[in-house]
Amino acid sequence: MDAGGISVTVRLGQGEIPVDQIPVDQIPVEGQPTQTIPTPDLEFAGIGPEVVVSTTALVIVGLLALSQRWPRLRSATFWVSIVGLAVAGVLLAGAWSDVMTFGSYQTLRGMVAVDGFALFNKFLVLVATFLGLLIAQGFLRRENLDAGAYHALILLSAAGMLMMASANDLIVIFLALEVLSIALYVLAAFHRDRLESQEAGIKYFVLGAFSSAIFLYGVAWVYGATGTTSLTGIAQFLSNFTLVENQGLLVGLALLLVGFGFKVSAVPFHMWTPDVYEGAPTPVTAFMSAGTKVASFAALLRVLQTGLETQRLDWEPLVFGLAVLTLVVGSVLAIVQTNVKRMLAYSSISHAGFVLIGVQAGTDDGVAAALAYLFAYTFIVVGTFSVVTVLAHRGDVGHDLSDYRGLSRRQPVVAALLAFLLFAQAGIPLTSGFVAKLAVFRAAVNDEQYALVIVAVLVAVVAAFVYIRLLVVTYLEDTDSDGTAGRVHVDGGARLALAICAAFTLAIGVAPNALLDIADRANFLF
Amino acid sequence: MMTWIVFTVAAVAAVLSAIGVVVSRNPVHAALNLVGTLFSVAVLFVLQEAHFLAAVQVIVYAGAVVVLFLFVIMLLGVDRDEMLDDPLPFQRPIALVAGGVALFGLSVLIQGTVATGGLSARGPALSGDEGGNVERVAKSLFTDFIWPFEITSVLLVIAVVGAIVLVRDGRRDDADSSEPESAS
Amino acid sequence: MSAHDVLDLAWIIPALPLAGAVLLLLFGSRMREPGPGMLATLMMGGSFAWSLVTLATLWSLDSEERLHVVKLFDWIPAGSLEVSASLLIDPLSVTMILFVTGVGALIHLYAVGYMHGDPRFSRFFLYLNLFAASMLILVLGGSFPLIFLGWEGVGLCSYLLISFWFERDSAAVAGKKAFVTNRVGDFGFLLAMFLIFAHLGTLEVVPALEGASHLAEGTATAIALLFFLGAMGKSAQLPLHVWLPDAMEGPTPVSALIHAATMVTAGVYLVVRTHPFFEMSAVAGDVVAWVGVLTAFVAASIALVHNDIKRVLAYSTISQLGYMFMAAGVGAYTAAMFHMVTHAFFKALLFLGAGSVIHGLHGEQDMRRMGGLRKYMPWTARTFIVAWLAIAGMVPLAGFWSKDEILAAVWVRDDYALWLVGAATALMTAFYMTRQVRMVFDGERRPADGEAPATPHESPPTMVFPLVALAGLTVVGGLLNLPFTSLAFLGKWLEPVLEGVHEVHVDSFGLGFALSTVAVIVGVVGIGLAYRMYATVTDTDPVRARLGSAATFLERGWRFDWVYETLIVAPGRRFLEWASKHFDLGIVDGAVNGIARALQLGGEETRKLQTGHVRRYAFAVFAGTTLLLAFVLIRARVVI
Amino acid sequence: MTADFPLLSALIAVPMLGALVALALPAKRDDLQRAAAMIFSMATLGLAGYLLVEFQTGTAAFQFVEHKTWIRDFGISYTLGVDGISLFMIVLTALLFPVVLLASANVRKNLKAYLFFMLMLEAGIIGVFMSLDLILFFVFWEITLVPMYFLIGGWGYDRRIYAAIKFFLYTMAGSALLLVGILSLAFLHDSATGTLTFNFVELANWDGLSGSTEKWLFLAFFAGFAVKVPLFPFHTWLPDAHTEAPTAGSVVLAGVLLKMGTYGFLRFSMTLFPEATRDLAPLLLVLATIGIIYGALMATVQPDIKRLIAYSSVAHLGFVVLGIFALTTQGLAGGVFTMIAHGLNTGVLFLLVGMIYERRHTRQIAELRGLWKVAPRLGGLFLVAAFASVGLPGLSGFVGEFLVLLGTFLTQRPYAIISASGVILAAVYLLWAYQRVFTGEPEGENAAMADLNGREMVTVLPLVLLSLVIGVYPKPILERIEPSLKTTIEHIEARTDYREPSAPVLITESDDEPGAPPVVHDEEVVP
Amino acid sequence: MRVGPGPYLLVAAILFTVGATGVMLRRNALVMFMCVELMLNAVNLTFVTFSRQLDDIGGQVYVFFVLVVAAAEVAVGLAIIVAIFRRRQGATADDLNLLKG
Repeated sequence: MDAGGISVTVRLGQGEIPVDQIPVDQIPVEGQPTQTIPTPDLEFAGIGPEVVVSTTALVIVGLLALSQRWPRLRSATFWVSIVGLAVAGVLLAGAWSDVMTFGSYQTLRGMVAVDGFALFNKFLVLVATFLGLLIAQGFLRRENLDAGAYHALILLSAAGMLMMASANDLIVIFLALEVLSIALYVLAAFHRDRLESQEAGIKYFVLGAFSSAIFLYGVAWVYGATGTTSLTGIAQFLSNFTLVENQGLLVGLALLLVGFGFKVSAVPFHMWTPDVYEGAPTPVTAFMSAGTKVASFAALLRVLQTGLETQRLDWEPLVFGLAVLTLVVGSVLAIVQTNVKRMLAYSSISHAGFVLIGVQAGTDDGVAAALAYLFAYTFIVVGTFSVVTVLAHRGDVGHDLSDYRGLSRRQPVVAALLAFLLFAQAGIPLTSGFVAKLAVFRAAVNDEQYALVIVAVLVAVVAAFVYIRLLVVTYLEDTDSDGTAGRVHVDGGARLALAICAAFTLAIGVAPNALLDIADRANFLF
Repeated sequence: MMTWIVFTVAAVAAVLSAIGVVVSRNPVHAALNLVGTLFSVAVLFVLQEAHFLAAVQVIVYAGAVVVLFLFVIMLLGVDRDEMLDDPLPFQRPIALVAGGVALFGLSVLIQGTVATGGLSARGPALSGDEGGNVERVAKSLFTDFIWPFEITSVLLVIAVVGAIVLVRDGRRDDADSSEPESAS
Repeated sequence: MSAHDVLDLAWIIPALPLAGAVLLLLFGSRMREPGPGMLATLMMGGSFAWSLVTLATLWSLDSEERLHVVKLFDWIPAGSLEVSASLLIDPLSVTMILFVTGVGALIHLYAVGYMHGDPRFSRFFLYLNLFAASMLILVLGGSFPLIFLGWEGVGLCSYLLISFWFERDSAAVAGKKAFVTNRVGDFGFLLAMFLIFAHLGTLEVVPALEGASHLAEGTATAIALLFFLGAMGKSAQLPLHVWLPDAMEGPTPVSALIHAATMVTAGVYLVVRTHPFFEMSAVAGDVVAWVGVLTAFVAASIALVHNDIKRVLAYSTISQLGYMFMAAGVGAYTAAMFHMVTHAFFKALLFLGAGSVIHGLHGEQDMRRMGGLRKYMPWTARTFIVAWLAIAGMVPLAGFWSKDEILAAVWVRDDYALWLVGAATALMTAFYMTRQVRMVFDGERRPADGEAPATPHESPPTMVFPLVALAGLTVVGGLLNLPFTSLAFLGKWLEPVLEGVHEVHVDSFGLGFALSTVAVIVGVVGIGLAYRMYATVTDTDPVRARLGSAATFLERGWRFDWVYETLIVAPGRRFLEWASKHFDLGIVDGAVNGIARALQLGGEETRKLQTGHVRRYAFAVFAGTTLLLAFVLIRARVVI
Repeated sequence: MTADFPLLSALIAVPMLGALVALALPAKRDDLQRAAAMIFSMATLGLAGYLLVEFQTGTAAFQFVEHKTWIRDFGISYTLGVDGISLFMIVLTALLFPVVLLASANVRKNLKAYLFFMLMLEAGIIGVFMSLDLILFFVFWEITLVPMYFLIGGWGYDRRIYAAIKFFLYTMAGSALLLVGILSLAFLHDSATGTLTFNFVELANWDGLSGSTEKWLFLAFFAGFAVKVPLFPFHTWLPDAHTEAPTAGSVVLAGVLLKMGTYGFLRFSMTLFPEATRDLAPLLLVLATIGIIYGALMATVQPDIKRLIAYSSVAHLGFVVLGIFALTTQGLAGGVFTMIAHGLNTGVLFLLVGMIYERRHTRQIAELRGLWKVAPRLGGLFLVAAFASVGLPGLSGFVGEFLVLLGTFLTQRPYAIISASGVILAAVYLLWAYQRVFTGEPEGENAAMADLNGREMVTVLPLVLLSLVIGVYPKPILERIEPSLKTTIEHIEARTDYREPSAPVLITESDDEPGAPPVVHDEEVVP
Repeated sequence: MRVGPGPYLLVAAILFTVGATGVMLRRNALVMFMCVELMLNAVNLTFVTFSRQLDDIGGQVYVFFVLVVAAAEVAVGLAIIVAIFRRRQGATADDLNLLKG
């Protein structure tokens, strides 16, 4: 160990002892190497969903290969995906009941944490995936795209998200991040006939790679500072030694935040979001706006709450700053958009700001609030993008505000659902959006972050203007068409997805007890 | 002393070729500069007892990745020089300033950094009685890091599927046998 | 049935005209002329009859017991505030209701003829009845808010009746002006009530008046002056008098009833009613007296030069009201009440006569277009002359006695300046009234140029009868309160009300006689002057000729309207329009829209950073990274 | 109906049900939809009437209380209750809706949605007035924005979209801070007592806030309520919303929606933050007084008659706030009464202006003339409503204004005096407008205008008559309100050194202290 | 004499910032991409440095994973670039700005 000639003091409990004088037996050591290679412990239940989902993806890839000879297999991919998701869901439920009964545990050498928190987020990922598959059916048919590849990639990306939700090691987080991202890069560029789609793909890719490099650099620094990438290990280390003004850890922390900030589209790392959301095929946008955020926030929360819990004073101001910037920029930029997808992209940035409030609070309440927010957000945002999906025309066009003019006449039911979901985004009571906002505000108020709350509520008003503007177009502006011209067909999958989203949004808005209970119980290993 | 000399040479080479990557107007030159950096870094790996990695670095990076780059450059025929001026106003100065500031910050921070993680409960040691570097890496990989290792397999599947999906010639039915030999 | 039981039924008095109003509202449009008029008159007659019964009942009681409060119901109970809807019956209120209902009934009757053929005949009587009910509530009100209800009610009816011919813009404007001007006074009334409640804890009239003596003088003065502010509005005293001349836009019976006989005297009544507050105050009385006499003087001077038959009378009314306030101000409440009653008789008569003339001339109101009407309208002329002599203060008509009493009271109080102005006013009064009589009834007919002279005609009996009746009252009205101790009926009658007031009386017969003589001489001089100057009426008016440019000043009413219009209303309006545009919409609303616009602009500007160039995005990410690192540097205390 | 019948829930549920029924009926059957909406709103009115009858006079306690846990984790409950203050607001709401539905006979465009929003709005407003849980209150409070937004934006006039957006965002901005206030209060309570609750009664009985915290919370609540009322200078959304809203919207807006703000002050601000109420009352009084004068002055120069009435609302609501923060029984009673009276009178005015608009398609004062001649019933009713609004005794407006001014005079003399001049201004602008619109000789289109028909008479007359009745005999209302108001004041007295001036006793005042107000100064208080 | 971690970390930091600056400077998507590779290399160097510092083999294993990730990224990234260039000849990253605002 080379201290590089710089004196370092490490606080050990109360007193300060120079590093060199720390008795060896006080340095916790575990896992003495042995001659035989021991088989790592494995609790399959913990990683069941990931394994099932990625296996399903492989099955689909196989089906695609076979479909050269038997083209009918092509249509099976959807159902295979659904079955895979269902199985994953069942496993997830089983794991939940295990965890709730016997408690959380780690597996695979501590790389995977199986706790309520992970399972909650996995559930959300599965939901987003399921809905992403549902709304894509009509879309893929309309746009004449390769459904099988789409399903495979969605499932692979979902597998990455699932891994991320229960990742308990920075390197696993990184890899999972890459899994979900790389699949999404491809999905963003999935629409062959749209230049925008490919542009979105390359932009997402370049910036994604750029930010993962930064993230990884952060991992390296944290590794250097703590000697491990395991969140549990980091936490143990940090609770044993109080690091004072440790640059290495701080640099790592800052760089990790950049990586997470990029994934959750926190300002100023958000700039890819509108372009990619607009350019990507709409079902992909729906899927990634929900799934990526859930997974990234899950990892972020776990890192901050389990790994760097002791460094609260260091990261709180950073997250605070990010939250404020994200809230303000997201909503202010949203109000000047004329493309609906883009507008919703900015609004999703603003939503990320709200979740960051929960993150920032850093309390149990805060975590529960962030979870509740993500839960509500998943249904709302997927629902909204579902509407956007079905209203577009061949070539994934028709996302301009003016294309929504007279929608309430043309398609009253869709318009009403859109209105409802938009009100939910605005946080009007009796929608899940209100409950979610209430939860994060509660966390922040409990944390006595009044300034943040005030910023947030005012931003909510600004953001409300965005939704109101869309409603003005759909409902209030006169249209000269007779009402039915330009009606689009809403296929069964999208209908089901919309119904689910609206139902959950309403149900949580009216009776949020169940959600809040679960969010409360979805706590960490620690 | 010797290590210092080797280090200095390799470090300077790495940095210079890295700068070369950035400033080469021709992508082919950039790629070649990249190879230079990769080799230099491999040397630095060796200096730090990461023999296996040094080898992989050369084989995978220089051998595969850079070749792939060159292949694509040639395929697309983009091996022409970039314009000297930057069409985005102020992009160059602000980028350089940002880079400079970041570098300054990082170097200042590095001055006071100590791998305090040495106090940690860490994994198997770098060297010792139990075999060489490769063996140690392998052992670690298949015990402690089995899960990340599995994840990389998924990653490769995606890479393969994604690449095929993207570059296929727009036709639905030529999804060729992209059966990946996945590790899982 | 005991006397109190009878008095308990006093609610009938306002209820009858109110019922008339309601009936007319519901069924008026279905009744044929003169049904509504007759119904209304009947109601007034009934009310008058019951007033007589009340009078008799009250009379039958001992003078100490002549105070009866009829509580009808709790009106506004809130906390310690208990405002009752109750009626106060005492000699003062009974005096008022008698002449209100009496004169009112006569004018109702007169209006049946006058309003003949009007398309809104029934509505007219609806308003008239409503007015009567309000006026009676005002008079009888046993709590200040209830008085205020009547007070506002008569204001409303005044508004409605002035604007009765609302198709004429001038009428509509005049009505509005009347109401708004009155509201200025109401402001005072309201504050007076608040002060009373704040200091006495009650708004019931009787306990409040009893409590007045416990008040500090400052409080009492404030209350008194605030009440007087209310009275100034209602009774058209300077400077709130401007609405009354314009009020002549209303039908003439309205002018007679509301703007001469009853409503405008409500202010005087209020001062008399609340006299304990005035008595407590050293200055309030003087203020009242001086405002009164100045009003009297100014209004009389204006009347000198006007040619509109009703406007002359309107200014005359203002002037006479000023007289009454002068009396009340010096503490001669009985004299004020006395003049109020006699004034009601002769001024109503004058107005009705004027109305008869206008009716006969098919709407002509300009005195220069009249002349020689004595021939055509004998009864009108005769009764008008009686009234003229009365207002000019000729013995033994009613006006003489009451005016004389006021001047005498002022003299006895040693307020000689006041007396002098009062006497000058009397001179002018005699003068302008004579001028009017000469221009209207004497000489030759002077029809408008190029107009075939329509033959004037005497009015129908329904109109003539009230004239005669009022003329009779004018002749004998003085008997109410002769300046002889034993014959001062009104004084004695009002004694219980004015208990504790030291009313001044002319104690020596000689002085009284002398003052009376002076007053008569003043009147005679005025009459004589005008009689000679207007022996023949030519195009050049002698008074105007002599006054020169001052005549214009007088004709424009001392330019009060001009001052209000050009100094307050017009600039105020301009300012408000400016403020509405630039402050309310510009600054207050502008701030709101400004925030919205700033956000929009901020968005538009920030949006430009999102250029679509991936390198820019990368820069943003990296710049953000650098910022976070900078924070770390600070945090780690490496820098700073 | 048994004692267990959830009357209050029914009051919310019935209009909501009606809204759904209207939505479910076939789109082509206008008549059926109208009938259904009418039946449900009348049923609500019936329930409100039953509430009025069953209401126990003479007690300040909340009646018909319903309590159920709603969001357990946050301590949010579904708690409803009615006292004298809310009783009449509920009745007024229930009364106005059938009236405006009747007045909406000319609404043809998308009738179904119109009725849906109307009835949802009714449910929301009624909910606001009976919520005893702060979050529940907030939920109803926000939820009313949505239907109102659609009503203004969907069925309004030329600049309706601008007005709707402005209404929505402005009030939402205010209520955003209200939410912060509510949350902060509850969590402070939680950290102090360990019970997380939003229950109004529990929070009101908790006396653990520090002075400055209380002030901040008060200001947060203030933001929400002041915008809604609206107090100067937060009023500018109102003229736009009023002007551009359809008739029914304007009536509801003026009639009950604005009252939510003053109700909030009365119910929540005062009881939850007694000390801040006492300390910050001057702020409210100043703004209210400015509102009274300013609203009236601005009204005098409005060229649009709806705008004029809107500004008059600013003035009237100023009276309400003035009365409330005078902190006297009379002032409070006057404030509540003015809320009711203003609802009736301004409701009538808006209804009539709407009827004029339907005939003449203009609201510009300059374009109207002489309407009284051609439409005597319209003119007459307008006049009555205008005078009621001016505060003519015998009509409802007077009772409220009188009590407000009187109550204010007792404790806050200067404000009362300045505000009293508002009675002059009210006459100025309303009579000015009346003169321009209704008098004169009608020409052109004005001369051809039809008078009110039977339906319209039925729409307007009940309100006018009610205004008259409660103006003549306000006691039944006042005696039901008063216990609650007394309790409110006693609550403030118990928490602060404020003492309501008691009724003065007739004692001789010394001359060297002329006109000393019987205001109890802080330092004179005997605990 | 051993070379301490400081110089290694410094070299890594320089490589990292040079790479990052390159991403911001270069218009050619392929070169941008190479610059990302530079950054990854810098990270690898950091890992290895710390690995030696800590005497922990884990640091080297991470590098192994990073290599895999880099390879996967390159595959997909180049595929995207190829896909785009098929449709738009000679496009540089600057030309891709259909999406903005």
